[in-house]
Amino acid sequence: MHEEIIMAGFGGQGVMSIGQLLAYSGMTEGLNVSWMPSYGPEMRGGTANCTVIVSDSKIASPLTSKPDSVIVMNLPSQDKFSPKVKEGGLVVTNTSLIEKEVERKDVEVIKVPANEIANELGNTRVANMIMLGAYLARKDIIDLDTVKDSLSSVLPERHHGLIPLNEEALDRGFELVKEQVSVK
Amino acid sequence: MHEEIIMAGFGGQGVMSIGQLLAYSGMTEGLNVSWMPSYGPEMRGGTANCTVIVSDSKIASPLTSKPDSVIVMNLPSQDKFSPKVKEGGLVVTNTSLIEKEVERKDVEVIKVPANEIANELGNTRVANMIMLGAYLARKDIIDLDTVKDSLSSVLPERHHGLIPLNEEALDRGFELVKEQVSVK
Amino acid sequence: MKKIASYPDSLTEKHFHYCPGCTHGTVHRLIAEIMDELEIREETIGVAPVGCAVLAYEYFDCDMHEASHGRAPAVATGIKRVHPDKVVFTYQGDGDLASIGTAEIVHAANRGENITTIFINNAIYGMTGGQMAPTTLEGQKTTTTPYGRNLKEAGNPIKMTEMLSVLDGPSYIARVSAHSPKHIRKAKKALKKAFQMQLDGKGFSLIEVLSTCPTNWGIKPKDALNWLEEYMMPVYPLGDLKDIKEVE
Amino acid sequence: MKKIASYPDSLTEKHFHYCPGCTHGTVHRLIAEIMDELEIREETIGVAPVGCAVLAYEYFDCDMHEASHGRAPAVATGIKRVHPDKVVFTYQGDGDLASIGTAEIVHAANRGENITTIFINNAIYGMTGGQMAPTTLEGQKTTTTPYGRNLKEAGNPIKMTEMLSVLDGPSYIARVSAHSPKHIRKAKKALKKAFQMQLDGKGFSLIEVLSTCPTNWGIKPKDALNWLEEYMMPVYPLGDLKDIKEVE
Amino acid sequence: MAEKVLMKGNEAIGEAAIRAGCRYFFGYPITPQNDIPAYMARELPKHDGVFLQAESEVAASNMVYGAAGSGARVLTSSSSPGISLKAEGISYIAGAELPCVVVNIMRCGPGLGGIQPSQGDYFQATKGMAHGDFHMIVYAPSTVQELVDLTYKGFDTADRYRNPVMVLGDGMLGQMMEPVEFMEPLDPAELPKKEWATDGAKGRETNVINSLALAPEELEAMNKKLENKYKRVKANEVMHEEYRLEDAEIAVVAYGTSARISTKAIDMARERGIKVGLIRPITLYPFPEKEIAATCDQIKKYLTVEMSTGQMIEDVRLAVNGRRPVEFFGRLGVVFEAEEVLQRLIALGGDN
Amino acid sequence: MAEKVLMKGNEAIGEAAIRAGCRYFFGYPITPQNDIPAYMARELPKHDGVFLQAESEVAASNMVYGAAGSGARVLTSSSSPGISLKAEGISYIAGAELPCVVVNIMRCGPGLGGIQPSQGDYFQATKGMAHGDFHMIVYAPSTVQELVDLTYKGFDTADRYRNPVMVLGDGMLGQMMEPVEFMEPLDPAELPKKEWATDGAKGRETNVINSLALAPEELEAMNKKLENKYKRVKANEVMHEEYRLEDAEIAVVAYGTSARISTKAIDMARERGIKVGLIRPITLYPFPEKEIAATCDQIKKYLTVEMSTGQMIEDVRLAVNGRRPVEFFGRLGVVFEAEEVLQRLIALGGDN
Amino acid sequence: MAEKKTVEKKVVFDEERCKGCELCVDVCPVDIIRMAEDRMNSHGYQPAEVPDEDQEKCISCTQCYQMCPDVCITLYKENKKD
Amino acid sequence: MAEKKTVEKKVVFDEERCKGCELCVDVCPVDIIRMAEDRMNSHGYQPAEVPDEDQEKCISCTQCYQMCPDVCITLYKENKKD
Ligand SMILES: Cc1ncc(C[n+]2csc(CCOP(=O)(O)OP(=O)(O)O)c2C)c(N)n1
Ligand SMILES: Cc1ncc(C[n+]2csc(CCOP(=O)(O)OP(=O)(O)O)c2C)c(N)n1
Ligand code: SF4
Ligand code: SF4
Ligand code: SF4
Ligand code: SF4
Ligand code: SF4
Ligand code: SF4
Ligand SMILES: [Mg+2]
Ligand SMILES: [Mg+2]
Repeated sequence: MHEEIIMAGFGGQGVMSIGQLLAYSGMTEGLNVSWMPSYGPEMRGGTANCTVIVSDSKIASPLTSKPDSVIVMNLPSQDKFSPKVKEGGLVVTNTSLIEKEVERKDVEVIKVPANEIANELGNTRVANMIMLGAYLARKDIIDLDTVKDSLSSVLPERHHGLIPLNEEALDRGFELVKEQVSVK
Repeated sequence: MHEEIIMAGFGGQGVMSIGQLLAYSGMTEGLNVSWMPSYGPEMRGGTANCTVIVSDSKIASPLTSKPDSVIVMNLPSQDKFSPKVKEGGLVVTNTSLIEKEVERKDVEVIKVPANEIANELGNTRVANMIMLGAYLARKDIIDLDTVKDSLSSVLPERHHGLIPLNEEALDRGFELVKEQVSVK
Repeated sequence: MKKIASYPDSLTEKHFHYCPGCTHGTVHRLIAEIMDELEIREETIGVAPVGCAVLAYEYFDCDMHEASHGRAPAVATGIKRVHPDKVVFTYQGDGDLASIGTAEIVHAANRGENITTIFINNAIYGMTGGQMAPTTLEGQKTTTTPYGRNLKEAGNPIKMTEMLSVLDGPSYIARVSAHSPKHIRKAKKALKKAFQMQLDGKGFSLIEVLSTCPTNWGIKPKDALNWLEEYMMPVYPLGDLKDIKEVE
Repeated sequence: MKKIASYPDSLTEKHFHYCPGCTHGTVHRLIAEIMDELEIREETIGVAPVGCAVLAYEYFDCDMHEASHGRAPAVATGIKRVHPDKVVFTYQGDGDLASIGTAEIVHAANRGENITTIFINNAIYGMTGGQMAPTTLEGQKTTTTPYGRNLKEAGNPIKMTEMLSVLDGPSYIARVSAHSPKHIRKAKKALKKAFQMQLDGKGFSLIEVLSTCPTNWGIKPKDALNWLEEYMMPVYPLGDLKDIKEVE
Repeated sequence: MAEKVLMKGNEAIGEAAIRAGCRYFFGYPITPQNDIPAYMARELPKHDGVFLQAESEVAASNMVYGAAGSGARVLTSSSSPGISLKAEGISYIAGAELPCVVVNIMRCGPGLGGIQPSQGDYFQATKGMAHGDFHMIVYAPSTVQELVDLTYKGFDTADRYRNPVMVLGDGMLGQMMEPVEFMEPLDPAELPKKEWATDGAKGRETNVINSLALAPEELEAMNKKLENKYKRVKANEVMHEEYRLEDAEIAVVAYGTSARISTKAIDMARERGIKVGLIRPITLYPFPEKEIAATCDQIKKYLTVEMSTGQMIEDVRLAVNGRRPVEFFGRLGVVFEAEEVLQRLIALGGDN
Repeated sequence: MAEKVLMKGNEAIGEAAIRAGCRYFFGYPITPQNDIPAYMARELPKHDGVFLQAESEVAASNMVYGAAGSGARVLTSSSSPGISLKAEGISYIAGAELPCVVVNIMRCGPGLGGIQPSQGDYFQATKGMAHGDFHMIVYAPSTVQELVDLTYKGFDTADRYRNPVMVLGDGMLGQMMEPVEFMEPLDPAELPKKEWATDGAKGRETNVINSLALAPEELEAMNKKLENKYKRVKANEVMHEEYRLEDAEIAVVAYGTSARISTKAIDMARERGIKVGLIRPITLYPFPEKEIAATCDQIKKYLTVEMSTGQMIEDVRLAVNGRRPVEFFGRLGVVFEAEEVLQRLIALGGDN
Repeated sequence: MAEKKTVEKKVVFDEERCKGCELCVDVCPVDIIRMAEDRMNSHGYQPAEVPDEDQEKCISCTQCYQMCPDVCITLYKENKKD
Repeated sequence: MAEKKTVEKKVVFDEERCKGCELCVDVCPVDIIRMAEDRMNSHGYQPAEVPDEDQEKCISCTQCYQMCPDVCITLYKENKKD
């Protein structure tokens, strides 16, 4: 198993956190993991992204130019990263903010109205967890429970009150896709 | 012809100037010359010295550890440099300030009561020229007249009034030795 | 309809990369307007700092020279000595000017170098992600003062502008703020005077502008304006600190 | 017969390398006497500058740390932070402190670093053979101002001590002189107070000592004392510039 | 075995330093190493340590000079332009023979350059750091775990040789997170006392920390002493690692980030039947010269891979000493991919 | 032919710069090069030039950065520790591709060291000056006349390549007096205008002097551009000199002061029948690599002679590439004598 | 009112430059600036706007222009001479 | 006076340290310090001295000690209690 994922969105959409959450969960399951942020003076207010690699062998570069999957939370990110996905790879896209269709035909696209669902849950900020849940439903690399268990280690303590909400968000994303997939 | 000379004395005794004068004169006579000061934070009030090389071939190092001649104007300089003179070399020593004898038997020693003569001429500061004159009398490498002619190029303009005095001093040193030598 | 306020000519079309609500942009506009008004765009050489304003050379539509961190006054000195008839300004942050570049600003000021310095005091290192600046306030939390700035260990909020005013070289030194339209207008007046001082050959001038960093202060742009007024202004009082001449 | 004045214990036996009549030696003696009197020789770590006093570590009979040029305050900060219970002093020339080391002294002062700085202002670079110092007087000839210091080009004699007094960090700042027995006695008092401030944990103190450089001023030692009084003192007036407390 | 934690390279350096008994940090912010000072600012106070943000890198390196002279284990960190500003101070620290650890999380230059990972400071780190004949001992970790291990070890090596040690990483290593295990923390109070340190001459001869030697003979003696020390370092401190080298005919020589990416290229090449392995210098100074030379009988071609225009390649060529061709692959400003190295290996392997 | 004057090396540099049209000097005093600023302070005002004593070497190199960006021919000079402080600024100048001349009159380090002549900054000058992949073009004069000729030439080379040039001398060359001839002075007003300089965007697009490139691709492009420039420099600017090499079996490789002392040793050795000659690199970067390689068929052994613990020897070994043994003789802190080199030559020549 | 076909705008925003900081909103003395809720620019910001119906209310005080850090605002005023 | 064999010196100079700067000479209120004309120390300086005959005149003001940059001077005073 070797999975390379890029997660991208506006600064503040929480893509870094879901990346760390995924990496941490991988580590708990005994896998090799790496997490690598894009860093530095990104244009302020521009996009943020990180790369996570989860693998059962040693990880060479924590960067990738041909990810297996991308999770994109806004349009600039979709424009930038969906062309990079491997043939046959996966794009999880946030349809709440992205109207545009992914132009490629050779990748699988999972559409998640993440902000809307998050709003339903009462907090836009968990849109990221919904995206991650959706991703995890499709890519069976890490157990959803491991991810939930990891929340308390990854979220800063002051946000621990929000763990149940985050769990719910993960579930919602997860279920959404499981349904879609089973429908298919 | 290849002559390496070290001139040494207290700071202020003018050893740098006679070195430059000698080098300049050598250049005017078409010889290769170099002048090299000891530089840097010598202990303040310690000794100053410079090395002059006059040669009809190219000069490799402007330094020497075995000079052909040394001109020493004070005791620390005599202690330091007279042991370095080549076998058969020359030590010109300022007996006005140095009572101690040069201990080596394998070098020629010329004794010059430079300060006394300078005082006779009315200015202690020309003791250096007396030493140089004495040296030139023994080592026939550069014409005394060339040296005199060079004074105006080497002395800073504000001291040009003292050129006649300097010439006299050169002469006195020169004569002193010519006499000694002819007496011998 | 007649245009009464619009994008100044001396700015390029490039969008600022600053964070939403960051008053770096405000000060850029003021400088550009002054270049327009004094008609000096083609005579001016600006020196950009290392700091959030590092890309200032993409915004000002005049010749620009990027400096190394803190050394803008030295770079500007090199330029001004070669072109004494041109207008040279530096634009520096508080890390740039008041920390690493302390020696350079002190000596440019002391030499009375005929340049104009714009000093953006936002009490933080913006570009590098919110470390303590020498101007950071007592108790202020930053990534390098996570428990709040403790004066005993991390020193006092430094009064660079007061300090420089003691020197003989400067002609005009003032502190202004960019947190309200009224203060922004005043800031422009001071900045314009500083440029005029240079044009008149009066020597070094410096305008410190209290500025916001909503991102690294961790608050909304609006709240940043209030924070500036409430907490920064008492420590860094506004006004002229040195003025060798009245420019009408 | 009883000894009433003699070579202090806190000096080694080494002869000073200073030029005849150079008051660096005088200040060395004062510091050593103070170490004797406060009985702190074994508690003290001195930081030597790069300048004529570069060999100070051979003279003071306490632990000594040679700094790089201008950075004595930073070196001292490193030492003091490791040994907050020891006495740390720096000894710096005007080139060292007021030129290359400007940033370091400003920030050590501003941090209120609990050290004592002795600042020897002799209006020249002694060690390197008489170049302009930032404190060189207007019109003074040096090897780098051969036509006399011209303020327009070479800047103003810098008032470091006044400038540092503006900061919040320092506890005691004074300017004294070493040109007469009377002034030397006063200098000692100020120096002792500065050390006492440190012992009392009051933070940064600095004593500027007007000092002579007969060699590079090109005059006799005696004349140097007069030159100091006549020309330096008016530009650098003596007195306490900052004092947060009276030490009895 | 200690528990694994997921940690950023930069923060892991900080934690390793603290566990090595380092209680003093002096530094100045610069991307991409800002997590180090931030970590130290957060954690050192918990250990009664001192974090001080210096006014500049120049000041920081001189604070380190002072603190190291006073006998403390002390850390500073920066990135390329900041390291250039520390140059003079580091030369003093080396000249005065003081121990300290300097971290350089390299970014791409020259000048302001960019903040992308790079290995463009190899020459600076290993040869021309500053004026005079001195060397730092330079460690080049390639994983977050190694950042930890070599930082920790670095403090020991620095103390043993009384010499500055550099941990040379890059923006990628500093910014990435990987699982890592820590060693047991050391109590600084139990470290051997440094008899030479300036901590007040109570009941002993005075100590002087110094790098000045005015008399030529003294100066030469000071330099000879250093030279002899470096000989000992060369004899004892070389570290390197080999990967799939047993039957290799091509050897990639790479360190740090370049090495980890190269392993992937090597695996890919091996799949295609190209006999290639990796030699990874872990110490860049002392360089594994003999170790590389020893492979010359077996290896037919060397490929040096760096994120620079080619710096370490000189040391590789010096080691190989003309016996085999040494080729170069490098990019800078941009982190290359295993595929790119693979292409070069195919090209090289093709004419076997 | 111009008249010969007897001049100190340092002052001769100043005069050569002025004759090359340099009207700006920014520097900070340091022994043993203080005659350069003193000369400039005295002479520049006579040519409407500007002498400015900067507050530090850091400031000086940034003043040079500004003045060079404004289109002027500009000089700075220092000695070893001061050069270390200029490192960051020089990296910016190289990154922004600006011309200037930097003189290093080397003294012996590390740290404060001493003020004795040395060649211990070779690595710094040619390889690791500062962070990032850049090079200065480095001239190594060995006589006062060459100080003049190469300083003068340096301004041209700097302008042609828009790159900093270093004139690398040492305390001996700087302090000694020798007869020297000067070229006709150049009028700076007649130099070609630098279209890229920041002198006010009157009637043209704005000019920007900069070394920042945030996007990885831009950053790589900037570095590639530099790399290509250095290739041109290597192809066109190598300078070296040979002495009694025709039938030599041993070649001494030495530069600057070491080279001039070595000539004497060679003459002495020749008298004893040892077939030895000299290869003297005049440019240290670009290094006469091909030129040395070309001698390998004839030369049986090389002896590198330096006032250091051995720095240039690496470049010599890289050039020789294992074909012949390369030995080393060096002292530092102390200027060696021809006799010492002779002894080594006898030892080497003995087993012929 | 019926005579006018399009609103003559007194307050024009460069929406692509706008970063939605809302600083202009607060300083408008006649409270006509608001954040557009129906659109985002390409950087993801909801730009500020003065609705057509409020354009006339602008008193040309320039406060918003002064305050906008991103220099997004162009202001027009009826020509006095008309 | 005849009782004393050797002069009990009140002002003692470390002649090897002395650099002949003459600063002590000027500050002595009773004018007893002078430069030795008959000797030089090993550094070539003529040291300062108080001639034996003047030793008694010293009023122990310590001016010379204060002024001497090379800390050459040791001062003694008759014991008060005598
Ligand atoms: C020599 C050097 N040191 C450190 C840095 C990193 N650095 C870049 S900007 C900056 C400080 C920015 O703060 P400030 O000057 O206050 O500007 P702001 O971003 O707040 O406007 C620092 C430390 C650098 N680029 N170069
Ligand atoms: C980095 C560096 N720059 C310059 C020097 C040369 N230098 C040595 S001492 C000195 C100045 C000395 O002047 P000051 O500090 O006034 O001390 P003084 O000798 O007058 O007592 C200089 C420039 C140096 N050693 N290191
Ligand atoms: S980080 Fe702060 S100073 Fe920098 S652009 Fe953002 S708000 Fe402005
Ligand atoms: S050069 Fe000046 S400061 Fe230095 S020792 Fe001599 S007199 Fe004193
Ligand atoms: S100019 Fe004044 S009234 Fe008009 S929109 Fe702006 S702030 Fe409101
Ligand atoms: S102030 Fe400018 S950037 Fe901010 S919301 Fe208003 S128009 Fe947009
Ligand atoms: S102590 Fe006073 S009286 Fe006695 S010798 Fe000294 S200066 Fe003269
Ligand atoms: S003051 Fe001291 S050094 Fe000077 S002459 Fe008197 S005793 Fe000698
Ligand atoms: Mg700031
Ligand atoms: Mg001084």
